[in-house]
Amino acid sequence: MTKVITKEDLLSWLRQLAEKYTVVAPVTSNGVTLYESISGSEVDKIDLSFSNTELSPKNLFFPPTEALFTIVQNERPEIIPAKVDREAIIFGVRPCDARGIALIDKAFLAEPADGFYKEKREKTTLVGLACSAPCPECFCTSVGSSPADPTHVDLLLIPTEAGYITQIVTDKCKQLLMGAPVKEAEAVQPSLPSLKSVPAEGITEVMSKVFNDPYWDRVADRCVHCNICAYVCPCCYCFDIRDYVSKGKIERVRSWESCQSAGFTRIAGGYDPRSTKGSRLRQRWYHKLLYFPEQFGDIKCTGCGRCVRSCPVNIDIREIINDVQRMRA
Amino acid sequence: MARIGVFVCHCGTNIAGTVDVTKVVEVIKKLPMVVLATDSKYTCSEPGQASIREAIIENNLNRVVIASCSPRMHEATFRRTVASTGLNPYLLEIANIREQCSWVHSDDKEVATAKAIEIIKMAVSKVIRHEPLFPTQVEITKRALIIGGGITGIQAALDIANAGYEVVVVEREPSIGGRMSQLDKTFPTLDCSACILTPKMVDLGQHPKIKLMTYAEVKKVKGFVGNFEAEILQKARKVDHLKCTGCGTCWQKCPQKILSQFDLGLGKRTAIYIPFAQAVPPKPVIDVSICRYIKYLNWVATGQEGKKPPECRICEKLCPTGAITWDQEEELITEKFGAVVVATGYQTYDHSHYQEYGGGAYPDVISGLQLERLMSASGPTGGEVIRPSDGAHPKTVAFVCCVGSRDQQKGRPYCSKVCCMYTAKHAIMLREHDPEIQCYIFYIDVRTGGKDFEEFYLRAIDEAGVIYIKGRPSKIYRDGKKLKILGEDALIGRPVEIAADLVVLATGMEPSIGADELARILNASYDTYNFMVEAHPKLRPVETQTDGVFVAGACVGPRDIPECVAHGGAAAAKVSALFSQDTLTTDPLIAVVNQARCIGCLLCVAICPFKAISYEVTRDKRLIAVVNESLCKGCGLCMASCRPKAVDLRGFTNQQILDEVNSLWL
Amino acid sequence: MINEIRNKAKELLEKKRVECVIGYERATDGLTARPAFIYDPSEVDRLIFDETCVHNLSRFLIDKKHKATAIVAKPCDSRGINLLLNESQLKRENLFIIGVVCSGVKKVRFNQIEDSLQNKCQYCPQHVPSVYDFLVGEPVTETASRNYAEVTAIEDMTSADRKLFWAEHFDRCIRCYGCRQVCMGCYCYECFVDELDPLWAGIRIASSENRMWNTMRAFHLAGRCISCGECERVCPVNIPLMLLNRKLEKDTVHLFDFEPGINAETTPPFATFKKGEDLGISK
Amino acid sequence: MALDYEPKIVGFLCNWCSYAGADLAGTSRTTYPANVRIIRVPCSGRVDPLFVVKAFQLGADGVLISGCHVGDCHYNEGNFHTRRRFVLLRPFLDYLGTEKERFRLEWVSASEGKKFSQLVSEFTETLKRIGPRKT
Repeated sequence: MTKVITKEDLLSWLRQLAEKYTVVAPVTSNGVTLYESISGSEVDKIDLSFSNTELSPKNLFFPPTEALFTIVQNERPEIIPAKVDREAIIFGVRPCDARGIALIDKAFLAEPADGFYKEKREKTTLVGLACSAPCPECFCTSVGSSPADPTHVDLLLIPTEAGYITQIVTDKCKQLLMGAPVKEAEAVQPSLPSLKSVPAEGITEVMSKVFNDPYWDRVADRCVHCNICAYVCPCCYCFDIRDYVSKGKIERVRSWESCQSAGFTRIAGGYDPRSTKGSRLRQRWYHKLLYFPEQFGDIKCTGCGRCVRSCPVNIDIREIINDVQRMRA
Repeated sequence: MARIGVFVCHCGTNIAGTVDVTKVVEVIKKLPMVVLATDSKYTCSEPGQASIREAIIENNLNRVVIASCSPRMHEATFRRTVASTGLNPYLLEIANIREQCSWVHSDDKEVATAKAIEIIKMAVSKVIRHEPLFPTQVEITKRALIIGGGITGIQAALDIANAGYEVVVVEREPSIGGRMSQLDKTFPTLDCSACILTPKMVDLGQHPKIKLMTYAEVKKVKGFVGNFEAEILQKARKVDHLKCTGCGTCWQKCPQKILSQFDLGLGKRTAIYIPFAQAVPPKPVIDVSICRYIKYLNWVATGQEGKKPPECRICEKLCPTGAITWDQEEELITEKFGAVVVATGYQTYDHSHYQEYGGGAYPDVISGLQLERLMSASGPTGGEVIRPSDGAHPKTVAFVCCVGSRDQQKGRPYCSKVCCMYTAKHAIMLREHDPEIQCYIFYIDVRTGGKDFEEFYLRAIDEAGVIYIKGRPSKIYRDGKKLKILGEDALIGRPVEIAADLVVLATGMEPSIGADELARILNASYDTYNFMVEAHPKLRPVETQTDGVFVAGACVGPRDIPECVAHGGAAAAKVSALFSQDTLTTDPLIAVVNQARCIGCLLCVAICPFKAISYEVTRDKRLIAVVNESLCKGCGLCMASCRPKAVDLRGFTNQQILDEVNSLWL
Repeated sequence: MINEIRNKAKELLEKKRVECVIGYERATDGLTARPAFIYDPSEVDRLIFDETCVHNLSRFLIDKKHKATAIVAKPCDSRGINLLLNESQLKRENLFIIGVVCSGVKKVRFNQIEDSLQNKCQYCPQHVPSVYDFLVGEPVTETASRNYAEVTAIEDMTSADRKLFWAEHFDRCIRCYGCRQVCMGCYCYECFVDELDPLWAGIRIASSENRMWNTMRAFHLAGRCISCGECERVCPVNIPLMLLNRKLEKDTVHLFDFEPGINAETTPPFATFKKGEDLGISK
Repeated sequence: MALDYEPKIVGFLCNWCSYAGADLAGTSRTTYPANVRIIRVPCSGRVDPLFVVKAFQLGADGVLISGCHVGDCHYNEGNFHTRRRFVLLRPFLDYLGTEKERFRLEWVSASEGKKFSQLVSEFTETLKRIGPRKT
């Protein structure tokens, strides 16, 4: 016997939670699936059969744009920091994306922690949803995760005919589940779907040798240097900061930025140490496959396949890893 | 860091009566970078300006905002005020709180005050971004190009040359003189045209400061006021004018003849020719289109097809100085100039467009200018007036006015101004030639606006017994040896029919052929009839929109000789005034290109109305736009069309306009 | 067909007529296509051409400005080349254009080919490229007729509804600039939106700035967009960007009777004017 | 619409005709609503569509571009280009939800002070009628 929650009960439970928490869940409209915060009455909008969202849940901790604080020009200026008033629940986080958040944690929660990120992170509970039908581009199993990996969520739901097997992971979700309509039932855990493997082992070691290989320029030939890959990535976290003055207020704003955009490394005076297409593209892979691992231990990739799906010119991390491995020796 | 001083003017009660100046000052004081805000009764008065000067020095201000009347009123004044303290005059901004605030909101002081504050805020946000600007100096080439060697061009050339400056006169015909040289006598004084013109022609030909280029055309002009560069095409004369003495043997002996353009087809000239006896230079050119030997050379060159032309070369054999040079080719000469005077004059309307008047098919229906040639002592008939068809002496002559003038149907709605008078002149002169001649003149109105013109017209009626018939004839047709003119006397409302021996059409004026092309070359504008357009019809009659390019004479519109002479002189005066300076000062409020941003799409090059933007290639092979500071007038068309904002306008930069807008929501 | 392209590419590379041939090759899904850059004659067999070759390759010519380059061009790509020539971004003599007759390419996403044509093909005016040095495929004469139904549909909304319609889309925008980066018309070194002096738009990924960005992006392409549909194809959040471009195209055709990219010579509408033209604003 | 609502109009006026026209409205003491903020530019052709879009983004209720009558441009050709940009930009902004009544191009000569004040009054009225922009 395992603890199971039926689809109907799940929705009514979320309906309850919505009264107390900000509930964020996958919703599909205009042909794109995105995480949206929904009210109790809107739970039916939730897309339970989504494969994965176009944009990762990182947005909820690291929004595309957030005001960090505001300075009001009174007689003496006063600083009003941004804060989160309501606790949040993210429903339907895929294990790969949960891992993405964990990877960002490494960078943002390492002391001195990023307060704005930390606050949101602490006030949020992740309800994971195991993958039954992964996308053909997925390769989470090759980068240390799996379709039903509970490691980085607070609660994992595994879909079965009988309903969702609830797998409690953290205390955080225990009290969340109190009074939740979870029943004992016969439910067989479905066998994990198998994924194509990508030879990611020891990639860092090869990366450290091939920095100057012309390969990067060749790949960059077709790169158009949009920021799509970085913005859909569940674990890319570069940003830009700027101050806004309007109506007597000064607001410090931070927004997403990407190493692929032209101005990213431009310095005062206009010089850009990373001005060539190749050097910019290379930076992306070196951060993911060498610098981040060197600093935090893990490859900065969750195998979610988003960049592979959305790249306008099919720059495919799986191909890159394969090619780099071939450069060994 | 900007240190801004804001001076709010009461303008007596003009501003203070409506705007609460004290309140304005209070608010403005608080703005960032404003170190001083104060008010004064009359900012523009001497004490007012004095207090600004003191304030600038005392508070060591580096930006000044004056909230007062319109910048169109006192910007210049206050720039001088600011400059007198050693501060750059372009670090000033005017906030217009009178014309555009107090005067239009006198009904609501509160609203007016609030608006005044916002207007000043805008000015403050703009002045912060002002930069010191410095007018640039450009050298002037003190050399004038006169296009057209008619009476206008001659007058202009002589006046400029006599003022001590070099002149180059370009005339496309083999001789200068223009239309006036074709005239017999001039109205209303009836003095001989040649007698008053030729001395001037000779003066010009011999003037040490004037270089005369006949049989030449201006092909290209680039550059700007003070620094034009013109490409002039010297057509091949096949005669070396340095050797030629103009003895005339060649053109007397040349066997190849053709109808003379100068005599308007009434006489003949030879292949090697001077257009008329008093031509300047008095040296011939060879008309390669008919010269027998040239024909022969072409025949050889093109593989000897067809009949072999004679190897004439008579002129060469007879020439005492061996001036004939068959190998002389046309050449492109480039000259530098500081100013250009366009004096390309006019041509008469081609009456063959008038089918109702025979469409040029009747030899005895001639134009006024043709009659001039017939009456001229140096003309094809030696001054004897005869019918082109049979050489008979006409006894009845009918004149038709407004042919190619005041005629919508023919696309010539304008009045050619001179026809009324020259027709009267013709009638009077014909009577002098032969007292038995009876003249009839068909007219729409007789226009005699000019000194002694009306008297001259009356003289035609009283002394020459000319009969004036009001109305445009409907038809002219041949009837035996006579020409029948059908019309209606509009005054008595009866049809009239005149049987004449000779009909003279008073054809109107139209710009010389190619005037529009020349205008394009000079980037000057021209109207629908291809007359040049002056910069201002009243106040700048000889200037054009293009600095340094002047227009004079009949190329601007129908004019008579004294007017043309006056205009030639006027243009000369303008040119001399320009040349009296050593350098030109250019306004610094012009476009500048940020070369790092320019993507070389060259949209601005296409758009610039003043051809002020060209492009060059950088070391890294990039195309970039380049602004010519002397040509740029600072209109800002280019920056509005520049996608990456690579070009900007000093004094009205993108940043400044944006800041002005922004300031409204700060 | 593909052999003609490969042979020509081979010949051009062997004869050193060009340094690189830009074409298509199979993408990593083994199904769709991606841009290919061939430098070595021995690699021409990587080249493919089929109805999955959606990309507008002319965009890549900007990176090859001063190098002799050959390019495989569909009609839409060829219009792009004409635009770049017209705006003096390319030298014709540096180019060798392998034109392909095209009857439309399929809607594709990675790992999937839909059984319908790309929107751009529904209203593409040509089947034969407007410029080429070497043509592959049988020239077809008939041309599709322009159709702006979906644009008029929006024009017919109330302005309140239009505002809502666009707000909904622009709110999704994450300013990844994919639309700009794939566009051959967006070749500025520094886009106005990235400029700091002056700061035209901020970095805020928020509705008002997204709106401003999307408005100006489209307007900078007024009379220049050659309807290759790339912006719309790559948008990760499905913003119907072509609805913006095509509105401007509709008006440009109507007001100035101008279609960009048809040839490289015609002066674009913003570079010229007619004194007499009324344009329906005279009073 | 609330009568107390005061729309804000950003007016880009060419220095040679329209700005002088606005001055004349003042010298001849006509009165008009205080809703327009005038930005002086050398030529209506200097007005970058970006300024218009920016003004609306910042919260302008209306934008006015005013220059010399066609053919009278101080720079000969400026307003011909203004006209071309305007006829594309206006419907486009309307298409995006900014009512076309909010964006106007008017030719005002240096002698048309009356026309200018009427223009502003009438424009302000229109904007009050359609009400504030919801952004």
